Amino acid sequence: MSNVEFTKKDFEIVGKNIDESEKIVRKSLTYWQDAWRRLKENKLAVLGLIIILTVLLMSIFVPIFTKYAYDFQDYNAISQSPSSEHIFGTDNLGRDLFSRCWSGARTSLMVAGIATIINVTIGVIYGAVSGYAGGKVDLIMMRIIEIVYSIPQLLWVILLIVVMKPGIKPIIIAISITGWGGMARVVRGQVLQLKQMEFVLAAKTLGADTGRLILRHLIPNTMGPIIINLTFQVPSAVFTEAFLSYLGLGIPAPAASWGSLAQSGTTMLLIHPYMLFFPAALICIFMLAFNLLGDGLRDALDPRLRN
Amino acid sequence: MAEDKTLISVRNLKKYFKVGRGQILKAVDDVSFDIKVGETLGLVGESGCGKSTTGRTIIRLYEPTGGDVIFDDINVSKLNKAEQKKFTREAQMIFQDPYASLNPRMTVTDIIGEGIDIHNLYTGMERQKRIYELLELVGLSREHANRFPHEFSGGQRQRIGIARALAIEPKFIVCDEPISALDVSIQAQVVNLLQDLQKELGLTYLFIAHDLSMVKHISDRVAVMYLGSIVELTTSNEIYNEPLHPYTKALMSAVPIPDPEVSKAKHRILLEGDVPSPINIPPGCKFQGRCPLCQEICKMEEPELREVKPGHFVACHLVK
Amino acid sequence: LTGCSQPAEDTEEPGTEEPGTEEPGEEPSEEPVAEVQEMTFNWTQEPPDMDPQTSTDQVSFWLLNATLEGMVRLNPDGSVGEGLAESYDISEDGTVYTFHIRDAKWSDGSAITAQDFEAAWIRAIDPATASEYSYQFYHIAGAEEFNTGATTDPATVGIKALDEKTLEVTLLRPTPFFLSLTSFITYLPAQKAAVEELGDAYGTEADKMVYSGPFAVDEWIHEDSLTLVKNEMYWDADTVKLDKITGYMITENNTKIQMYDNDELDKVDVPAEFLEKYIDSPEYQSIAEATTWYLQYNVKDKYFSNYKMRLAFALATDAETYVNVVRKGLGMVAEGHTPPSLAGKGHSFAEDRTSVLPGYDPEEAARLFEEALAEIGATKEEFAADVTIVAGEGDTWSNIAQFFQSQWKQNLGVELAIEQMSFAMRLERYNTGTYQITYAGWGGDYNDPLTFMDMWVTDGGNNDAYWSNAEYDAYIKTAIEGQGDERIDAMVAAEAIIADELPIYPLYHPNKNILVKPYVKGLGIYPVGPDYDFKWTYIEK
Amino acid sequence: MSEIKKDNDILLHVKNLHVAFDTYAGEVKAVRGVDYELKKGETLAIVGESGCGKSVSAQTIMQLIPMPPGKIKEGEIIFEGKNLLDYSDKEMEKIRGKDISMIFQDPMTSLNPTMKVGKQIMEVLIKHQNMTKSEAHDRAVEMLKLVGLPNPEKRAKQFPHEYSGGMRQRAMIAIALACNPKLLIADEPTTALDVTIQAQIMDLMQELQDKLNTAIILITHDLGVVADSAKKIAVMYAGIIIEYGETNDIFYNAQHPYTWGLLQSVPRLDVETEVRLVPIDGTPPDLIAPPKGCPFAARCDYAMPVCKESMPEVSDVSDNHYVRCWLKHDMAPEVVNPVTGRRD
Amino acid sequence: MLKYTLKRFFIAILTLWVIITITFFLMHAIPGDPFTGNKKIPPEILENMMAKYGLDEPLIVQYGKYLMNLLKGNLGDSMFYRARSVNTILAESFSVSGKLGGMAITVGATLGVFFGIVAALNRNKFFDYFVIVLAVLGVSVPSYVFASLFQYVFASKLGWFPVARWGTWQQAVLPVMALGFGYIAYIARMMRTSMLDVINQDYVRTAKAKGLSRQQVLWKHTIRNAILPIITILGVAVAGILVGSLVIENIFGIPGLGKHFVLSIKQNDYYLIMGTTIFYAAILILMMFIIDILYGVVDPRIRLD
Ligand SMILES: Nc1ncnc2c1ncn2[C@@H]1O[C@H](COP(=O)(O)OP(=O)(O)OP(=O)(O)O)[C@@H](O)[C@H]1O
Ligand SMILES: Nc1ncnc2c1ncn2[C@@H]1O[C@H](COP(=O)(O)OP(=O)(O)OP(=O)(O)O)[C@@H](O)[C@H]1O
Ligand SMILES: [Mg+2]
Ligand SMILES: [Mg+2]
Repeated sequence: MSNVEFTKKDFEIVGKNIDESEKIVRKSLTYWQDAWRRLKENKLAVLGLIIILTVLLMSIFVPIFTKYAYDFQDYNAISQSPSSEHIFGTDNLGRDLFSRCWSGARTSLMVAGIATIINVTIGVIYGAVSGYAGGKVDLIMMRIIEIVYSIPQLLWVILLIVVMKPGIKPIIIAISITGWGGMARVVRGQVLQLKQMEFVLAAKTLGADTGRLILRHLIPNTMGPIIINLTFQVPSAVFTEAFLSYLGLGIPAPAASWGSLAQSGTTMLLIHPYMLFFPAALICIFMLAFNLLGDGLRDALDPRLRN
Repeated sequence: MAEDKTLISVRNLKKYFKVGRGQILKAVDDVSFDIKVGETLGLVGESGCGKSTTGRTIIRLYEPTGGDVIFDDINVSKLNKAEQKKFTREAQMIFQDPYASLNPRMTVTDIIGEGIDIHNLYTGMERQKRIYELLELVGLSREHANRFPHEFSGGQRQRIGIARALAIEPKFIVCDEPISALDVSIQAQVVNLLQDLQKELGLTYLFIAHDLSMVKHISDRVAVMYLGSIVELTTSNEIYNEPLHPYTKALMSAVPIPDPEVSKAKHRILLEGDVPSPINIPPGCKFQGRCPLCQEICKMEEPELREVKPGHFVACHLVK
Repeated sequence: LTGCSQPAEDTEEPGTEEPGTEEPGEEPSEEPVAEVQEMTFNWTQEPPDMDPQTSTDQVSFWLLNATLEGMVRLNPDGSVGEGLAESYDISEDGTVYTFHIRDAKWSDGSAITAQDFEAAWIRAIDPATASEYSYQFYHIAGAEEFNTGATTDPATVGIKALDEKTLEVTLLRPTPFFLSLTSFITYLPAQKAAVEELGDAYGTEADKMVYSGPFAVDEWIHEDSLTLVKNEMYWDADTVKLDKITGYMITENNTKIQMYDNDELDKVDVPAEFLEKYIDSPEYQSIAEATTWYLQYNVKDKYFSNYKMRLAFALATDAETYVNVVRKGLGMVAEGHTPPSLAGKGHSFAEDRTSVLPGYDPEEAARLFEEALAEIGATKEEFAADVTIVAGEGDTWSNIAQFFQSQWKQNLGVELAIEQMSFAMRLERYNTGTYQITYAGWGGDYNDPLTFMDMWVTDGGNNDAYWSNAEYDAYIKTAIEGQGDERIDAMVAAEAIIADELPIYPLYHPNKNILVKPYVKGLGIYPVGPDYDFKWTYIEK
Repeated sequence: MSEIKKDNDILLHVKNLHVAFDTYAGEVKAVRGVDYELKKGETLAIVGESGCGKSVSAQTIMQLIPMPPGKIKEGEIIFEGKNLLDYSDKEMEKIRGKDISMIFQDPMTSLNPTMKVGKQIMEVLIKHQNMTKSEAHDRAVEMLKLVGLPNPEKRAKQFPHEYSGGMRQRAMIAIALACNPKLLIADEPTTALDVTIQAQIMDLMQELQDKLNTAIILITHDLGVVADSAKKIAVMYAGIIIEYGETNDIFYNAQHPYTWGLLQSVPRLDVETEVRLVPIDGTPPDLIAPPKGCPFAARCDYAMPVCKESMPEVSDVSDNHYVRCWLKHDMAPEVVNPVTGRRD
Repeated sequence: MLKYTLKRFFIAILTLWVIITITFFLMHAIPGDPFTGNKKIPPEILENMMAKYGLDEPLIVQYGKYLMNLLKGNLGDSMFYRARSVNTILAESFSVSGKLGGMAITVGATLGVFFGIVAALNRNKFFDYFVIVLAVLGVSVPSYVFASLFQYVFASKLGWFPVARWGTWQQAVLPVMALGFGYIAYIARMMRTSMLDVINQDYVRTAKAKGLSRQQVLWKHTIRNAILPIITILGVAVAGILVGSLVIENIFGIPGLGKHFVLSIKQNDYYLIMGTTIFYAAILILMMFIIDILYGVVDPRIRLD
């Protein structure tokens, strides 16, 4: 390079420019913005998200605009294979399966949604308290989870259905009775680690009380694992509901749910496979989407993978 | 610069941890020292010797197993809840790890403001103003207020940590290795800041570090810890010029000097082996296993911390 | 699970597994008989109780009927055939039966004696045995008193072994169907010696039973399979052709059908869902069952104590569509409570009775419903909130209940909630009268309309409708104590009362739908009793 | 003429090395043109602050950086006259652990927690020296003894978690030296250790180097550590070597303002307490978007407009001492070296 | 170790006792009794039957008696299967379920680990996506759908295997696959994550720096360490799979334990309900314990105290 370009002025000492050196080059991103950005780069996760949203929208709108009510029995159209009139076919009471599948989606998603909210709330609080308290309290609280797990779920369900009117409520409660344990364990594990972290000690030094520590410091920092666990809770609730349907303890008729549709579909597998195919396919696709999203979230929320 | 009034007085402080199988880990074992108002006491020693535990027990992050801490003539080991809260305002802490010590889900404003909120010092606009002031005090700018910790470099984060501690206007700060995790070029920034703040606000520090050069630089007096006990305590010049305890001597000789000539000329006392585990410490002097001068008596009796010269305390049988 | 009769069916699929008739056990005529006489069968589940005196369930009944012999054995057409009684005498007044036991042997080679019968029957009514079916012996003098503990001396019971081969039974009153009742499973004796030796363990393993029937249990792998082999000691062993029946315990419909298709089973029931696929198959058989399914109201209920309400629900239910659509047309629309196959004066009771029920009339139903509600003083909303349909478990049940739900929604304008529950819980609801409307079924125990008609007497054990009608009770008394046509007339009159008052609304008499491989011949299928008889079964070449 | 003679003992020559990583945020240009050479038996120290590319440049020699996301964009690594970047995986395996070996920064995580320490040493022996198991075992014990572990027989049978930090680092050294490598790369071998242990380890390395005539690349951010052990020092900043020279050149005749800052910002135990430290203000640049000029310009007391505009060329100070700074330019003003107090 | 085991044992017993107590009373709260059968039983007869099984006594007395029997290792007799002891029922059906579950978990673990490894090694390549999708399918498709499909395709249509039942190896193939599939998926996923984690560990880099070949690094350093977390999740999985799957056993007509968990409750078969619950809880607790011990053995860092 030649000196010709330089002038005397280029060589006057001007000194440092600290502001510039401390300027933050990277865009200001919150944890969530950053996670979202990284999630967006994960094509499979985005696909999962799109599917979930589509399913949600369909479950809202299809039952509103459908030509056939989900419970309308057309005795002249019993067990019809898919056609332009009934794109998923009809069941053995002549009901339109397309309409039933989407109104079933409503039920299943509602059950899963509410059960998940309950599970998350209980699980997070229980886990946080157990992990934070530690020692004997922790030991006992963890044993309680084990106990709740070991008592047959079916006993609870049957009892609930006896005590309450059958319907969506006892099923949600039944799913919740055991479902929160997993979440509680995850949160507890995290809290056990976090409570040793210096920022928690710092808050303690500032005089923060237990409630503040748990709510402001511990729980927000378990959000990643909580959300990931949540993406597994939703499918697991759909599954449990399906299993209860298998046992005949599902959502009361004529309401449909994915579980009950797949369950009745299975009995018809050899004769009208489409009756199983559509609900089963929907369950699978939805689960697939949730799992893809869950995996994507795990990557996006994992601090170790952050740059 | 230190006044003569004692701000904090640690008396026979003990902190034991229970670690499975009924074993006891004596992290801090009978430690006593005073810190005067406006003074910086350096605390050095090898990893795991109980420096952090000492610091944390003093500000009551840990419940002491024994001993007392007298702060401003009040025995803080025996406080009720309200008094305890008042005490937290007086004594604060700066932590070692600039990455782990800031809650990643909170903005800088929230982090610094937390103490203000807890103690209801300011609200609304005043709170915000105070936060800006603090940011500027530690050499950051207002623009940083709404950012998240992960966007900052280590030195900047450490300054946020300092601002957080200063927010509630403490008198006394335990600096637990505030510079160990920082780059050399950044360490000086933080050390200077701490010194400036001390002058400006009349703060008293307990400065924990394992970098002896830095401790010597910042402290008025230095205490050397080994396996939960203080083995030597004196002024920072004397500890370098005239270390008396064999461990302090070895420690001093091992500190690298960034000057090839001095460094080559220097005689290093190499110690054998590592620091033993603080569980099941054998009777006698804790340093006996590595001490090049170990005698019979060292294996029998634990030496007491004695004042061998005015203001120079040593715990060694061999020092007369 | 289900007995040979059923007030409301088993948990599986209503209306698919009950007796019917094939061609009566005619002689294996000129058809060529195969070398290997073995067949496979599906027991569907583990027989829970193989002690004849305590057994109550369908599967155990099949097996006990194949391995034990009573005083008589029913012919597949339901008529009384030959059993261990070589002959019997009935006293003039029809109350004393004297059985003469033939020279037959247990499978262990010992002789079958009158003492075996005496001990078994006494054991059946011994309170300590706690047999559910002990009331089947209440026709015998002193049996009820002994069973309920009013007396503790078995000698007061009218069952006496006069000698090794003679048994004398004293009845309370002439009971025309008593002879056929002795073929009922609880009347089949377990060997006295074996019971005394084994105690509670009797009937729990293949080697813990002794056999007197055409077959013996060869191997019993619990919950997996149970194999029968020909009992060479059987008194009529020459008639028995089959050497071996390998039976599995497959519950799942898809599985058993596929096993049949794959030649892993020789006979299978066709669940309703599969009918359309097999209905044209030559292997398919559909046999009328002596069973009735009906809507049952709780007459004590606030709403259904109102006659108009019951009538409204009856009129609002399209039995025709139900049978044709939901039941795929397999069976009959009910014309009364008693199914057609039971004997009456001449051919069948149904012919004597003819159709008595009101038919489908949705407009009238809607009108009556409004009136009934007005009389009760309730709104439709209250009604819908209070009333549920109690139903059984499983998919078929769900379909049935939803059919009614839809019918009533359409015709009466109320959508009732469906409560599906396990069999045990459903029974509990019936027994405690905590239900309003349900769909229930009843299968006959013996070949007489009384097995249906005596259900609805005031405070009758199975009167879950809690209905009471003095006139009806009187007719049934006549039916029990009377003789000949007088009885039939009384029961025809009683049917009319049911149709008038509608404690129940009979809908449907199902068929038993089965697939049998073409080479399996002579499988006896009973309209009442233990369903299947293998005594005359053989494999064609 | 002297060039040729020199070439003969040159063991390693890194030429114009550029390494980058693809990340979500963009391409991190971790190493942006690094040149140095190393003779047999000599110690080269690379100093510089965290994140300036020391480890990456060193790991690139052994091709241990994860690829992807890492990629070598340019440059040559000539080891004993052959360019290692042309080697296949299989060929590299023969070099690693045998001719070149490496000690990593963190002794806590660099040993396999589920394998006995002895076995971890044996592995490398079996691989490269064709030893039988028992030969390798004996040699492993010998190595543990060599690095000063008491009770080596027993220690060989223990797992890493049963070792203290200093012992683990010694085990790492034993692994690295097991095959008498020609080149040892020590990436901050003592950072995680206490001073007394650090002194032991540095001593040990020195001793072994004397015995085995191994060339060492010693990576550190602490100038004190290298003062008496290194022959040459490379000072790195933001992915480039900004000054390179013999140890004495760097300590007593540094030319780059960053090196000055580095030397001044640390307090010295042997000097009476100064009133204030002289810090280097500001923070190093983000390597995703490094400035186009001198990366140090924003923090440099002597920055000139030209510094922000273009990257300074390499200027030779003396035979083995060069610097990248515009102050060396003919047109630049003369400044006082704050370390020596002299005017250069 | 001994002290630890004793302590664990004590806690386990305590936990079991609580489970037993809660289940006992919950179960009695369910309407109906074991004898709710076809016909309404005359009250006198019902009394006889209740007396025979001791159900006429106050609940608390029944509970006490049950515990006494339990201490003797006697789980009582089934009320549905006449005179069959719960011990025998559990033993017989567990011998089947255990085998089926054992095979399924073996297949699941082996294939799962294999897939997980291969996927991690081919991160973001075709095989990785293939495994992800396969894994997710395995978790998302209800097992009865799989089982029914397998049965239909491989038995009914292709005739490769028998439709149902248990005994020969041919009969085992389909149920083992159907039951194992979910586990393959689950484990493959965990293994993949764990592998990706370990691949980036410093000690793997050390191993590479030693000049070990790709295979050596993989086998001796990466896989060995990556498998450790899998072991922890196996505990619950094994407990679950060993006690059988109602769905799979029903579909393939396998005389396993699974159905007792459901049927016993539906039939109010009190002692069988208790038996299955205790059995499951005990296996679960035992598995957790075994896994803890095992984990301590394979991971030298973890020593029990
Ligand atoms: N919460 C705790 N439970 C059990 N042991 C602890 C706990 N905190 C500290 N210790 C132990 O106490 C001893 C002293 O720890 P401390 O953290 O005070 O050392 P330190 O001197 O600060 O070391 P470093 O320089 O590594 O920070 C160590 O052996 C440590 O393992
Ligand atoms: N695998 C990677 N992916 C992305 N960026 C990386 C990776 N490894 C290193 N870097 C980046 O390369 C730059 C140089 O890193 P390097 O590890 O060489 O620093 P260093 O000088 O060794 O620092 P330290 O003293 O902290 O070890 C850093 O900015 C780092 O973020
Ligand atoms: Mg510390
Ligand atoms: Mg590095």
